[in-house]
Amino acid sequence: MHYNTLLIFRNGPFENNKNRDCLDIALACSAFDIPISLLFIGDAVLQLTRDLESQIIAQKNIANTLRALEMYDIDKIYVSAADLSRFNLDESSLIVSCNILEQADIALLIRRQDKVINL
Amino acid sequence: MHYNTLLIFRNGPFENNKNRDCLDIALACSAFDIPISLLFIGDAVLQLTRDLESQIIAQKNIANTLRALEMYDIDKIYVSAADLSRFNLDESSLIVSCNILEQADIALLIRRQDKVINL
Amino acid sequence: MMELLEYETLHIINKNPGNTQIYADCIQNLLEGDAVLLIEAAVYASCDKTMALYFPKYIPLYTLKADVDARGISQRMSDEYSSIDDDEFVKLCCLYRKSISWF
Amino acid sequence: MMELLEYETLHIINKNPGNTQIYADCIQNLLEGDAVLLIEAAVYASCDKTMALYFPKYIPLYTLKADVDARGISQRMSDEYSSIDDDEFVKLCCLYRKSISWF
Amino acid sequence: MIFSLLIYASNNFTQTEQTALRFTRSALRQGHSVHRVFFYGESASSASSLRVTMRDETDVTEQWLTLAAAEQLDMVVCIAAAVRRGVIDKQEAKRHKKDTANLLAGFTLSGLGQLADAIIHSDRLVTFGN
Amino acid sequence: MIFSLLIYASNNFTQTEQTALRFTRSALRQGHSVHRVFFYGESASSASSLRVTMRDETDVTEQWLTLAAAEQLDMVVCIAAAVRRGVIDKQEAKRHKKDTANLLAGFTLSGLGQLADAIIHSDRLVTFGN
Repeated sequence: MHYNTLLIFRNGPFENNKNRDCLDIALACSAFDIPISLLFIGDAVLQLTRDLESQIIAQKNIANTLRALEMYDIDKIYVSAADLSRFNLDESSLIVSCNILEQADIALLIRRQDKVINL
Repeated sequence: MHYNTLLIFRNGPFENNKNRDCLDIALACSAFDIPISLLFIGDAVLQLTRDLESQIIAQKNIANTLRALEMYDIDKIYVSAADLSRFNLDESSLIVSCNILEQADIALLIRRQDKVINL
Repeated sequence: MMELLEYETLHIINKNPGNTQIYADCIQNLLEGDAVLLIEAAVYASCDKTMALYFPKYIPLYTLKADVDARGISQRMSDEYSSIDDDEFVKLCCLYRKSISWF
Repeated sequence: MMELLEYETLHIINKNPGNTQIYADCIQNLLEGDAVLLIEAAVYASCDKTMALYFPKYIPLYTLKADVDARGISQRMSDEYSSIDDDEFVKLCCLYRKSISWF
Repeated sequence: MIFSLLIYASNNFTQTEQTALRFTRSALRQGHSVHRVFFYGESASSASSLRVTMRDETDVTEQWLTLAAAEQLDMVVCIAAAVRRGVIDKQEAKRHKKDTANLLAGFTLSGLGQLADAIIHSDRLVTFGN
Repeated sequence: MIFSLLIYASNNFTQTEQTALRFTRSALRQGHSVHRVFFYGESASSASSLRVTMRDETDVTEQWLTLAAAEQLDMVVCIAAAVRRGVIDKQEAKRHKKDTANLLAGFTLSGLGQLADAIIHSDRLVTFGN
């Protein structure tokens, strides 16, 4: 079987549970040695920014889990360049080190996968 | 207290339970003699068309409830003219008799209300 | 002739600006005397300069402070918006004759 | 150089065309060799002549027959789309190397 | 002023109930009264006694119950929405031949008439949904 | 071919599970195998034994159970998603000190490892969500 797996994050922080649920899938896949990549597009790029203060609205912050991804050897994290610039963000605004991709490369990243989960 | 109440329907048929839930509110309000109006905008105008075949996808059809509204003296049913024409529909395509409103009149209808429920 | 009231409908939006249909539905139904309050994910709309242009100039625009702060965007909010706390949210609901939630 | 395969990704959309962000996200990532299948509320997109123009010409477009029939729109579907039944849906999933669901 | 709240949100949108809770607290703090909080649609599942909140998360239902106890809040869950989602009191358990009930004490199951009543008896109806 | 399904949809979107069910039936009818159906997120609530389906509605969960029994389908509900929504088996009831369990027989609670396993052991993973 082929199982290079991509997890696509598309939702803004605190919007719903999808980013957290997707991140939990990432951790489980990693424990099973599935080669995974994480892609953040649209509002999900905001999930990676430093200045989220989840306690103000009594929501769970997944920043700690995101920061811990490296420990799980999850280092293929990709972010849409277009969406970063749409929100006036750059690499220095992000809490994890990411590969910033132009749209054409995002499409190629998706093509390379065997399985895609896109919550 | 003032309680002229408007229920706004915005969802297409079978999309989720919102139209059904909103219709159940209408029936309950009517039983309590609350003066209510129903407004169908956007994809919800499709909910009023004749040619839905819910059994094909094992979903509940609320057409019978819509047809029964008259029996409950719910006759203030308004539909967006712009959305009807967007789907190439007219009054003859609909299963209930409606007042077809231009956008400016929809805004005035909303203004006249004391309470609005917009699922 | 419709009676002119000063504080009519408070429109509350809680979806992010990517939900264009919701914003269009709300904006189309704004009349003078109405106001718009952005809460939860909708506060991101306040960072978007072009978004503010879609709202008629005569409509007061508010954001809910807790949501702005939680998302760390208070510095990026357009000038058109005033940030209000929970108590002011309740006060707006009292001031305006009714509210409509768009979600 | 990327290996050219004939049947790559089947993109499955199930939201109505009012969800513009979802369609944009999907369309931006279409490459030659991909296909699009509209199911559930997404079949309404097939009635929208302008919508078909957004999809690249080289992308095969499908609708799920049960959803088209349930919504009574088989007569209004644009020529660009082929309507398929559940068995053909499964066959498409076998034919294409992987699927992505956009919701 | 007399407020009533209509809550209509999936559990997947955890912020909605939290916003509604803050609104309710603020209204009460300012001396307003809250006639009723009506849980409809997916929000009915909040009233299940079998839910478990993770250690690192806020249990918004517990916060509702605390506030309701302190302020005599009337928290009504739509009965049709509830039974459809497996939230039932003893009476519904009996009616539908289920061997257990799981409605949290502090919530009441009732019909949409309670929402209609809230529309009639409140100055303002504010919806928190998703 | 070996399929696995990921189901991730709120109960408010009743069509999603129905589409997934039709897909599964068709795949099996065509001689494919279905390695696992994994219920995640809001879909976990489908596995509650306390849910009641109205007379004029289709009970999609019952249809899943019938199909699963006939075809030895492995229907796994994500344990974290389930306990958060008040769907628990006997073991979880004990662990969280709840006096009753409500997981429908025919479903198994397990971790996301079962989804990872499905990714590894299936030719195709198809997601039905909302």
